[in-house]
Amino acid sequence: MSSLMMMTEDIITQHGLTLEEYDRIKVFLGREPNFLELGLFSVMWSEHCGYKNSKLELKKLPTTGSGILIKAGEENAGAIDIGDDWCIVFKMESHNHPSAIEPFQGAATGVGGIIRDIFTMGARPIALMDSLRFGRLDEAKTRSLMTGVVSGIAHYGNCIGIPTVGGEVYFEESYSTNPLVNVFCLGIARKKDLVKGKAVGMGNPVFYVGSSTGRDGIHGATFASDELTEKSHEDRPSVQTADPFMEKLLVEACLELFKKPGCVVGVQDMGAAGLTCSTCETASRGNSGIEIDVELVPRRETGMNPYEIMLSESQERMLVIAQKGKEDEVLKTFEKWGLHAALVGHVTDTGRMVVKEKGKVVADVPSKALTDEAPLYKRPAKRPAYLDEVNRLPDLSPEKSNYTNELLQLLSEPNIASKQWVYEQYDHMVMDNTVVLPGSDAAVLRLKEAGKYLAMSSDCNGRYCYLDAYQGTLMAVAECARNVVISGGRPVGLTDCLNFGNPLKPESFWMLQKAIEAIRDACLKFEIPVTGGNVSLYNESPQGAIFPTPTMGVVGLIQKESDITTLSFKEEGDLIFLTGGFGKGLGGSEYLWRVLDIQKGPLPAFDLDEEWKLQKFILKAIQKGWLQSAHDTSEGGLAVALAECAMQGKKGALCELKTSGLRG
Amino acid sequence: MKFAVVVFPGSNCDADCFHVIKNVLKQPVEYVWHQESDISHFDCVILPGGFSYGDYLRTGAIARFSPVMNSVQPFAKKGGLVLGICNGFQILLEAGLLPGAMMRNSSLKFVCKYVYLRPENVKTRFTEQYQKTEVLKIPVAHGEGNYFVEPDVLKKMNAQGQIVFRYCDEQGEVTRDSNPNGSLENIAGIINEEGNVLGMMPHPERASEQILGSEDGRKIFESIIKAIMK
Amino acid sequence: MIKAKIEVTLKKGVSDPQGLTVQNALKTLQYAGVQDVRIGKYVEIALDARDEKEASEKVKSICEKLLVNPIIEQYRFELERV
Amino acid sequence: MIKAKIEVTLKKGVSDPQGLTVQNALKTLQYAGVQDVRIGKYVEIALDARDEKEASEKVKSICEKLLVNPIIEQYRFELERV
Repeated sequence: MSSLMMMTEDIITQHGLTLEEYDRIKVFLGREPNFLELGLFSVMWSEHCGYKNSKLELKKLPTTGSGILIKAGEENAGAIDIGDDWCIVFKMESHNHPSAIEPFQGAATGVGGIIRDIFTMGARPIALMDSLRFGRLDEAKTRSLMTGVVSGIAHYGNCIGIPTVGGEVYFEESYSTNPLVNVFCLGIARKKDLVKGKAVGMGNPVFYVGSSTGRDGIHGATFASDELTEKSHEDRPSVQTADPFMEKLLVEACLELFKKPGCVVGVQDMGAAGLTCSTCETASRGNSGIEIDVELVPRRETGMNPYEIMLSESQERMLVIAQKGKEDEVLKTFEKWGLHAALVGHVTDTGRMVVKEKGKVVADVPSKALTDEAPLYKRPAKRPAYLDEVNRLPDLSPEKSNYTNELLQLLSEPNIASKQWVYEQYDHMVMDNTVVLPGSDAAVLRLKEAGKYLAMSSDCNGRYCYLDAYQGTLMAVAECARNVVISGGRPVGLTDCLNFGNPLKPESFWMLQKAIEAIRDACLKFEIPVTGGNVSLYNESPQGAIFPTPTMGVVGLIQKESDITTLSFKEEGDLIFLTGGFGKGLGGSEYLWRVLDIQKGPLPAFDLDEEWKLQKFILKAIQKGWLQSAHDTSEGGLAVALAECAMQGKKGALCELKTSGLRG
Repeated sequence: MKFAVVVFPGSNCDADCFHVIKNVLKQPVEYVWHQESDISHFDCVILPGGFSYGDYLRTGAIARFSPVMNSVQPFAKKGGLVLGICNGFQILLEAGLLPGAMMRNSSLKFVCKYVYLRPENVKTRFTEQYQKTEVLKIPVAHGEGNYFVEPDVLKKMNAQGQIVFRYCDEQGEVTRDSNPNGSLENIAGIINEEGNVLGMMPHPERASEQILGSEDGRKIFESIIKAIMK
Repeated sequence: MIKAKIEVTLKKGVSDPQGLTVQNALKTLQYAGVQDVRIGKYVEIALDARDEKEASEKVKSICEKLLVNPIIEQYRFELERV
Repeated sequence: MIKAKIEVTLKKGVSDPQGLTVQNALKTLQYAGVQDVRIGKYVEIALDARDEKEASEKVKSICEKLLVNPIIEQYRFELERV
């Protein structure tokens, strides 16, 4: 694969680049790119790193707000001020395609990746959540996929000692061959300890720390942009294995090093597109240049060429730019933790990313071309035709039903039943911060040193978005924010994971567009800034696109310990209030689907203003000490909500409904 | 009076133990890095939970060779108190400071939940604060807590009161269902013959503050403090 | 009765964190000359089969269907008449 | 260079839930005639040694010091010249 190889159209398209994109590369370089340079552009301009099909839409999201310290897109993750010089850093990422191929390692490496995004900012990771979607539970394939994914997440989170405190699990036919594994991580730091991912300071040394490089995951980044066709089983070896023990050493060593004044100038984790992404992004953010020699990169296999080394996605690796003169301090800290830090290059002021092999230049590319010039496309959008048909509800003749049996059936439906089997495999108590354990509406953590309390939740109903992408997404943001509010928290930030189909299909792109507009409208209404997130497109399989699934992650700040509220009924004689009125229709409901076998809308009417008033009212009621408990109605509606409150509190409930019901 | 919390590469619950002793029990405590060997100036050494060396090969199999473990043996011989929690218990077993071995949970799955324990021997320096009839609610979080020991050694341990905690139900009955990992005779914690080295799988440092759901684990630390103050 | 002794190991190129950690431990325990350590699964299956050929086919199928994750693992086995 | 192929298995009398689970899974997958399944560790070590004798002593020591927990495990190994 020397640079002399003839550049053919075939090689270009194999790299996921169009001919027009190839021409733009030639303009940036002023010449034909060699094979390695083509590889660099292919991963940096891929959907996964370049967001070329979604960036124009993502610009609509509100990313500013009073508490924002670091805006979405500026660094690996957004940072929010929570007062008294403390801040929180959080983000959500997807690892859908690797988990479809190798569930255990795919899910485990997903957890490892999102954790690195957090501690690379100088924040101590203190909480994980995982949002999972599988096919039907009565299929053997789904059960083995789920067992692999859950044990992979458990393996990583438990070994590295970060509690998995919340999340959700859904089972829908549409995810059967394309499961969704979205993982959220939150870290905490003093504002002064935040570290930027910048390569600055002429001549500053660039260190490579962590696992040595292998051939795993090459084209991992572009892999995420291909649809999962039958062929995808051939490109299997592109899945990497996870080493949570190595990452635990990296977390402790890095956080120890960042506290030493003047040692570290910038740091970046090696995620998708590994060494390529970390070098050009730090150079681009620092408005500087960077030069590395692949010969100095520790490797696990013999005979690796520069192309493989620069594109490898081996896990648990970091790029650390140190202050010149502090090299020994850096090496000493890493050695204490049994880690080897290799000097692989230095910072320059050329604004270019230069890759050498034994001193000979093998790639020379302007770093901003890689990071900021990924082509952005305005794709055609077209409202899917199926929407009319699925939003016409047949008349539900009010025949006599046995409501008790139907409620029991709903309570045993996988989407509603307890997820204890899942979260009991996760250590959700390590770090002694988990005040509200999994199984409530939101996880609540205490921050011992900062003397504060956080609530966090992750939510999305994919079927709602399938039936109505705009309103379904509004309801996803509302439900996620509501789960934080009814736990006593005021939402301070939102991250998301947009799992959608092939953006080149106008119908899929229309749904992505509507969902992003809905996130914008809901976040503006609820005054919640978006701190960053992830887009995962091409979630399709031979059966067609998955449910459009914009997973939300919301974090809230709880004023005082007594505001912490859970959903269980507390004392006999307490009064039960239903706020926000009865549901306005059965469209898209779990009842309609599981009991009456109808998967149709229209979705019940939803009013953003009403929701915003309701949330403000509930939070005030909690802060005034009026409420013993609070729970929101979601899948299964009012009946299931009441049952859940009673079961968790080991209590009963006596209710009288003065309404004619929703079928009339 | 001073506690030591040992930190191995991969320990996770070191900070939790440190927090409980320093902030909840207000006692002097220091971290001890696994490569240090002088621990003579401590009264009680805690080996915390976690995944030392990633639990690779066998839980605790590599940590037992850390320099600090070479000092724990003589420290225990001279009567110093040693408390091994979860991974710390596994390290004590691998180091031969306690009899028996840990195997994979019979469910083959990691389990993290509250369980109930019965203090079988309330005369040890770790359990003096408990009543014999108490039922303790303390969480477990492990994948390999399935305790095994040869039958003859087990007989001797029972006879000498070396079985300190057993898993039980809410009423204090030792039942199969209340056993989270398949451990022999529901054993959850044991002590050496000299009575100064205790290993237990449940995490008392996670049940020392009511805000986290239970305070039942606190009396273990309080018993240690009382024993040392004597 | 035939005993199958099956060795399931990680494919070359797949990183083996466990093997690496044990290798480092052996270094600290002063074992010189250890070049590489790889850790996998060892499975012993005692099964009834008319002859070695039938046993071999059965074990091959068991490995491919259940014991081995073809994405990152490979296997070898020997048969022993018991 | 010599390659040691080490099999670490649970002693008789020690329960093997993993082996039991695999055995049950094989039954549900209709594999007839499976009498017993035992699962252990397979460790491959590549090491420099003057001769088989020295290699064998080194491997024996490695097993007894680190790889094997004598209370619940036993081991066998073979050496191969590579």
